[in-house]
Amino acid sequence: MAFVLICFPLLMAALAAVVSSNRVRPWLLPATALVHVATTIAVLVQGTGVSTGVAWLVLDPPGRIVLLQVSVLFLLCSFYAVGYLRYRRDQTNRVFCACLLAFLGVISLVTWSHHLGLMWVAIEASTLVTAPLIYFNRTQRSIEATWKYLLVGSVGIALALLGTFFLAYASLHAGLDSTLTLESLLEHAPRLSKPWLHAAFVLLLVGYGTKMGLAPMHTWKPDAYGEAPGVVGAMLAGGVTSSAFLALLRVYQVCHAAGDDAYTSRLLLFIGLFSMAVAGVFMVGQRDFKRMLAYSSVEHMGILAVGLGIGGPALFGTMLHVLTNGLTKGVLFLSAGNIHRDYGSKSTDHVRGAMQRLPLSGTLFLAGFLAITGSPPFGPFISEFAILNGAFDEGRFVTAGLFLFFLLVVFIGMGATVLHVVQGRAPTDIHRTDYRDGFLTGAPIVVSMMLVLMLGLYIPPPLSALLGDAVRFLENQP
Amino acid sequence: MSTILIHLLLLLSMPPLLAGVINKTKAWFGGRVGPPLFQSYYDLAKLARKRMVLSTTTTWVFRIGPVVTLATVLMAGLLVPMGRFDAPIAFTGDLIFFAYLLGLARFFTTAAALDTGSSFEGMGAAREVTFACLSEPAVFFALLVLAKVSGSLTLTGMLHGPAGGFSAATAAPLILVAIGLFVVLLAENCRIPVDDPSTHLELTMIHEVMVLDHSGPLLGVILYAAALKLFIFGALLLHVVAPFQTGLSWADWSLFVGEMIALAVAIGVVESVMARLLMRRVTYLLTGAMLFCGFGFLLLVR
Amino acid sequence: MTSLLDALLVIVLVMNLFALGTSRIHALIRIVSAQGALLGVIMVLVHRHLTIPVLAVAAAGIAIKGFLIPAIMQRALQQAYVKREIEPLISPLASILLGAIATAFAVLLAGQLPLVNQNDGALLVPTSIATVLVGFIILTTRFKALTQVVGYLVLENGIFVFGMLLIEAMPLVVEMGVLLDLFVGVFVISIIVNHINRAFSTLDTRQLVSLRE
Amino acid sequence: MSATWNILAAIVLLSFSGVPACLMPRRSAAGQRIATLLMVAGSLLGLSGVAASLGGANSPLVQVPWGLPCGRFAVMVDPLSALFLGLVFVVPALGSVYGLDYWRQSQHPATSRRLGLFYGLLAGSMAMVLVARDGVLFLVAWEVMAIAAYFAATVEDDDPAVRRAGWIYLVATHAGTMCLIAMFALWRHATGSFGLEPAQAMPVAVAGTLFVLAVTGFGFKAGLMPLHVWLPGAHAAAPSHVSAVMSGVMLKMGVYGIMRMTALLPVAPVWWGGLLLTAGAVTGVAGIAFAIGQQDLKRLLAYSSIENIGIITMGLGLALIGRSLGRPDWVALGMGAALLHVWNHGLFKPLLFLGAGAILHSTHTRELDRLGGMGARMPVVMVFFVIGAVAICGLPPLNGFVGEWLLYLGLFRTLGQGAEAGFPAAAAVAVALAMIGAMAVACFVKLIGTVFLGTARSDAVDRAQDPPPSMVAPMLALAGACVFLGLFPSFAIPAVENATRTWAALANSASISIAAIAPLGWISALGLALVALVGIFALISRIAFPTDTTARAVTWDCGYARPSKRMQYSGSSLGKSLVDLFAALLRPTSHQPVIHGLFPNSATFKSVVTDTVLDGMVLPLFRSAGRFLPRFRVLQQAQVQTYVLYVVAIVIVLLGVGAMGGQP
Repeated sequence: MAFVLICFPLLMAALAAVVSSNRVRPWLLPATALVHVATTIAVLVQGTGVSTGVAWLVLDPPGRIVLLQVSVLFLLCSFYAVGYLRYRRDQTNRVFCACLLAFLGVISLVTWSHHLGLMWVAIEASTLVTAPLIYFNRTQRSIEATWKYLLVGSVGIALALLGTFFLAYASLHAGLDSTLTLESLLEHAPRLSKPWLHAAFVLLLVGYGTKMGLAPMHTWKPDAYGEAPGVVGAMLAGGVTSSAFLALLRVYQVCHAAGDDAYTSRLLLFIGLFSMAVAGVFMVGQRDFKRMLAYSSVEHMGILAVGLGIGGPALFGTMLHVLTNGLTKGVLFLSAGNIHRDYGSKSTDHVRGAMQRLPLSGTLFLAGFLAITGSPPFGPFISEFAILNGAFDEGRFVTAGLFLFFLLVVFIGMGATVLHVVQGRAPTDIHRTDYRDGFLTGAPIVVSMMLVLMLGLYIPPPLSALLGDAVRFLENQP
Repeated sequence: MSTILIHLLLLLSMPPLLAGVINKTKAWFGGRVGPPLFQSYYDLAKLARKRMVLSTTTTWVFRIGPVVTLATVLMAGLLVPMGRFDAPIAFTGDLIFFAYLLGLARFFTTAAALDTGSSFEGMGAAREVTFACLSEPAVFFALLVLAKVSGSLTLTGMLHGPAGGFSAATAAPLILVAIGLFVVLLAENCRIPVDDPSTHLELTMIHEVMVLDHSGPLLGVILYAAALKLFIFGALLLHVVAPFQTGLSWADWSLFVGEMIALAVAIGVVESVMARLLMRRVTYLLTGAMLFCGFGFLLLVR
Repeated sequence: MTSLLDALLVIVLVMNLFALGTSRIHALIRIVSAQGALLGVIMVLVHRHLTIPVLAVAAAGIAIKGFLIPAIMQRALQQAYVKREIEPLISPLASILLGAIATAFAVLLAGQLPLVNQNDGALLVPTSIATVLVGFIILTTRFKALTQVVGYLVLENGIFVFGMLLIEAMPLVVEMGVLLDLFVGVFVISIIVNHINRAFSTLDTRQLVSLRE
Repeated sequence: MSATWNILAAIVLLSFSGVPACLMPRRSAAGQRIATLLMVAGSLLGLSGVAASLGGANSPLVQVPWGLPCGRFAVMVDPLSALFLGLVFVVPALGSVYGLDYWRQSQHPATSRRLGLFYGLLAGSMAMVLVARDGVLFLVAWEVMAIAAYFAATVEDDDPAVRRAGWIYLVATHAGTMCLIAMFALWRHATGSFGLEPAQAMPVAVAGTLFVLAVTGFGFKAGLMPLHVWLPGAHAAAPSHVSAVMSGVMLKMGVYGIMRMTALLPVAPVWWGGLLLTAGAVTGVAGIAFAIGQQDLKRLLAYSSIENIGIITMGLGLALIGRSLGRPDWVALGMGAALLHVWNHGLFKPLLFLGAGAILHSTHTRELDRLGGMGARMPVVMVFFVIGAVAICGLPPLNGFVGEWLLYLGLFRTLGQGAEAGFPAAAAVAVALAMIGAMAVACFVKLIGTVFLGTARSDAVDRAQDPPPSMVAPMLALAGACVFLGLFPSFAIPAVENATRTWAALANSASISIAAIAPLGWISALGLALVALVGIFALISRIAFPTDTTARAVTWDCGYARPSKRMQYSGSSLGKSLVDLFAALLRPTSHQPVIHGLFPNSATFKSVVTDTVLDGMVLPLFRSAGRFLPRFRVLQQAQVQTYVLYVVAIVIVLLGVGAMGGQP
């Protein structure tokens, strides 16, 4: 199973690198995605009994959730990519497809790895394979974006490595032989040396927070999301962030086992609320709607951090939010990509009346906005509301108040831009490109929107069971 | 039964007389002979015989205005007790019905005025509704005071006051209320110092200017309704300022008539000794009335 | 043995200061490659009982840090016609001072930290922290893209030093993965550097400011 | 049981009534007809359920397992919800009939289907809000309602003004939703579940917080001052039948929310009722004062809706005080007045909006000072409009009076008669109510006079004529209801009493009876007598002086040589004296012309009354925020060195934050 999930995409990536036809190559994406989703579902159905021989390749409930989310999102994006690349005949998509497939492979590795060093390797690898994707457009701006993505990301991830070493050192300090497998860390957690554990947590929070895009390590995010194609943006915002959050979950779990909840929650709440505030501030008057989406992603990483910081009763909502946020981000980025392609601009100076020009994409963009800002009856509402209830249960009323306030600020900042984009009469001076909403570029977004809506009205029992398992697992209950 | 008959009789017949009395008083002050006491009756009779001319711009609103006014004022008259006698109609909350009947009258009078499309009548309508916004609160403060002291929610009950008449403790509020009500009476019935019924300079008038275009019987109806309104307000005020009674039915009726005429004289005196206020001062006057009644209420419930 | 180790670590620290002092990128790359190679040697010294993993990792480290990466960067450097880091944010002298302060701070801090088995690798932790800080200094005060890559490498070296303490925590595969990531990372970055050079005809990152709020 | 199921079925029908049209070609009228048919059918079905549950017995709680971590699908219909449901099932259906010609598919191919879709969704979600018995379900229905209303109101988003109004609405309603989210989360925290069943015991502080959150959150929707900012713009921007539904029904959802929460909360300190009474008085007076200042037909109506919400709130406040002090009579009168006025306003305000729509439809202008003399051109609409105006002024013999009369009775009773203690502070509110009444008369006389009476002020009205039957019929129905409820109020009382009993969790709530305190028989009798009297007099004058034979002449022009239609008293001049009276509140801005010389050139005078809260406070605040916040962008100036520095900085900061907590 693990082999299929991890290596199959990598093999397909290699295949994509050798396939010569620019027209056939994109179809490798859906093919791989279908196999991957099928395997994922098989794994999930098979339940807990999945384990490889290796101690550090285990698929635990949080891993399942992220795996499921990434796999589904990738499936949708893969079909979209086929439709998208049809409009990009101008240049070869060899690197694009290969990297996208490799990306799927390494993310799957992240979800499986129970060895923090291995996990670090996988996440760093995911950074490296996504860099060429951001660079796909070959423009000066995309070079700049890629450069910043690589540099800031590498520095952050380097800190994560240092943090990982600190963690190992903490165990070494406890008189054990140093280890980095999750099981043994959890087992010996109470004996770990506190100072090293705390330092490790800070470094890992910053390091993986850089990959998640928590403020103030988010600086690469608007550039990368703004310059990358929509489908890449979707995978970054729905895949990379989730996997980095999974890594953070591991660390949180160790600290929780070590009884350091007070410490971790203080830091997580601080950085989470800070991220929400920064997102709100930078959204006000944002004229580039793809950068705006990047800030929305920052905000939601903040929400995840807050949920984790509240812990306990909020964990369910947090895990659910990983799913809902990932899917909704897919809707937003893909539809925004369509609008961008049609208008040839992503600035509200030129883009108006998208609902007239692109009834489907425009409507989906608007719906996605309502969903991501936590309006019922969409999925994110349920998850954010669950997090809020958790905050109340924990008696963190101030946090809850700030949480709601920032949500409102973000709603105002984001809404002004989104409505400006979709409403009104389309400008006549901007000539249309050849883009039209097609099946391949439309259907995936619709499906993903349907999923978001479903998660807001009905959560399938197996899924909620899985979420429950994840919460129990995170709280180290058998 | 007889009470009701006399009530109706007085209600229908007496009002024009008041106008006559007022004019006589003013004439006397002016050292003139003045029109005969019953001049108003003659005018009404003459108007009833005349043809009427309608403005080309008007609709049915213009014709329904005076009619509604008359109907409402008549009905209001049935709610107000005269002297110590109960009103023909009395039920809990009739005081509000009374106030809103007059509101209905105002609605249609002003609407009819606007129907002519003349700027002067619009002016009058605007003033009418504006001043009402100040006199209305005054009236309700007064009603609150009366309701509190009498402990009743019917006009009859609260105007007759508690069984033993108004106690001394309630004197101060009642005096304030009486002053306020008197001002409201002057304003509502368009007397000096608020309005000058005898002038013919349209710019300075309220009520007269609203009815410029009504002619013949409609005008008669309007004048009669106006007189009725004055009569009703007078009857209402008299309870506060002169709650006297002898116990003998005939004596009380004549007492009431006498008081009424005295009130008319008083109004005449006021009109003779005072000048019309500037229009914008009227708001101050009415605000004053409102404050009087409000203080009365405050004194009572503190 | 330990004295030798300490001596080597001191050399590493000195190399940091050299890296801060020189303004010629060519020399900078040399220094870093030498540092990388030296770390490979230190790795062997740290672990007296030599096991296969240690040797493998050390060899790989020397190969990648000492030869491959410098080669890549030299190529990038030849394509870009820049020889020296003009006008850094702070002058070389100032950065040397800063580096010295950082090193001193690291040593003092390490003195405060609860360390295990003080006897061997007494200098390991301070060296690692100092090197990380120096890496950050280079990253934040130099403007040429290649120089920043060097800064990143110095940072990486510092972490690598710390990693030596925990060889048994990191299985061979993982250790190799780390090195591989480093190599690929530098490779990709160099490609981007090339593109920057081609697109902007300069390596000065101060030109890369079109993406801003 | 069946009642609930009927209503649920009705909700489904209403919500999806617009869907078939979306599957049909843009210009075919069939879709719109189907939508209307579904609306009417669903409403009838729903009304059958309402009629069954108005009787007093609560229909059982229907629960359907719902796959959500929080909340269940739990619905129940009690007399309180039934009363509001009635409104939901009457007004939107009439509105959709009206829309057949007002927003004909063939004339609005681009927007009509979208409008139909969200119109139905709006109606359905409102009904859902009323039956929901679970916090999360309530929130979902609530937000669907808000969003649907947004899309229904902004169908004409080509127009910047519409977009602006819609945006303000969206922000306001979202702010309200945030308060409600906080409220329900706190509710669950306090009671342990989202279920909306009466809570047993609760700390007073928590209950107070819940109450304040409810008043704020629902106040945004209901339009309590100063949370009303979105209301005038949105109502002016929306298509008229949507305005009718928003003003007539959707605002009442806010009222319902406050009623429901106050009914569920166990404790009720006196200050709650006091707060509502004050808020109601302020809202009422300020609302009608702003209404007088308006020059836009629909904005004026919207402000008068705010005033009526104020009256309703007063009633609710009185009832709350009564509940706190254990006075069933105050509860009966206050709640009775509030509920009755909910219905009354739900009848005559849509009537007025539909009338305004008819005018807008035929003249394409909402400016009072461009209208005039419509009475001659649209006599039928004028009749309905006058009925609506008289009713909304609370004048007998129409329904508006009954509600206010009950409220007056209740307020007067707080004087405390004889032995029983009183609460005279509340009684003083009666004066505010009186003022509101007088100002309403001024406002609507101005409206009628400017729009229907006099002569035309512009050529906009030239082609105006009475609308087709499909637009007249709904107005007829509403006007008829107004007259009927005005003349036979006792017909509605039992339902109101039941609703009041469900609301008042008093021990002696069985003793609540409005009929016992308020002699409604007299009201009907005198109302009928008044109608008869007017009828007789009118008949006499009609017979004595038939209109056709009576002489005609121009209006007496006071000797002016050439009076022109522009010389009429305009709407602004009619309102001016009152606007000046309230200048401190309204802050009218007027532009005075300077006239000099013997023969001055034409000069213009113009005076505007903007919304003090919105244009005076909220928008400036937002603008300054919009200027201030972007200053932070200097933090992101594309220098990658700076970005790396941020990473270092945050590590240090986090270490500091971590150390602050005084870890062992």
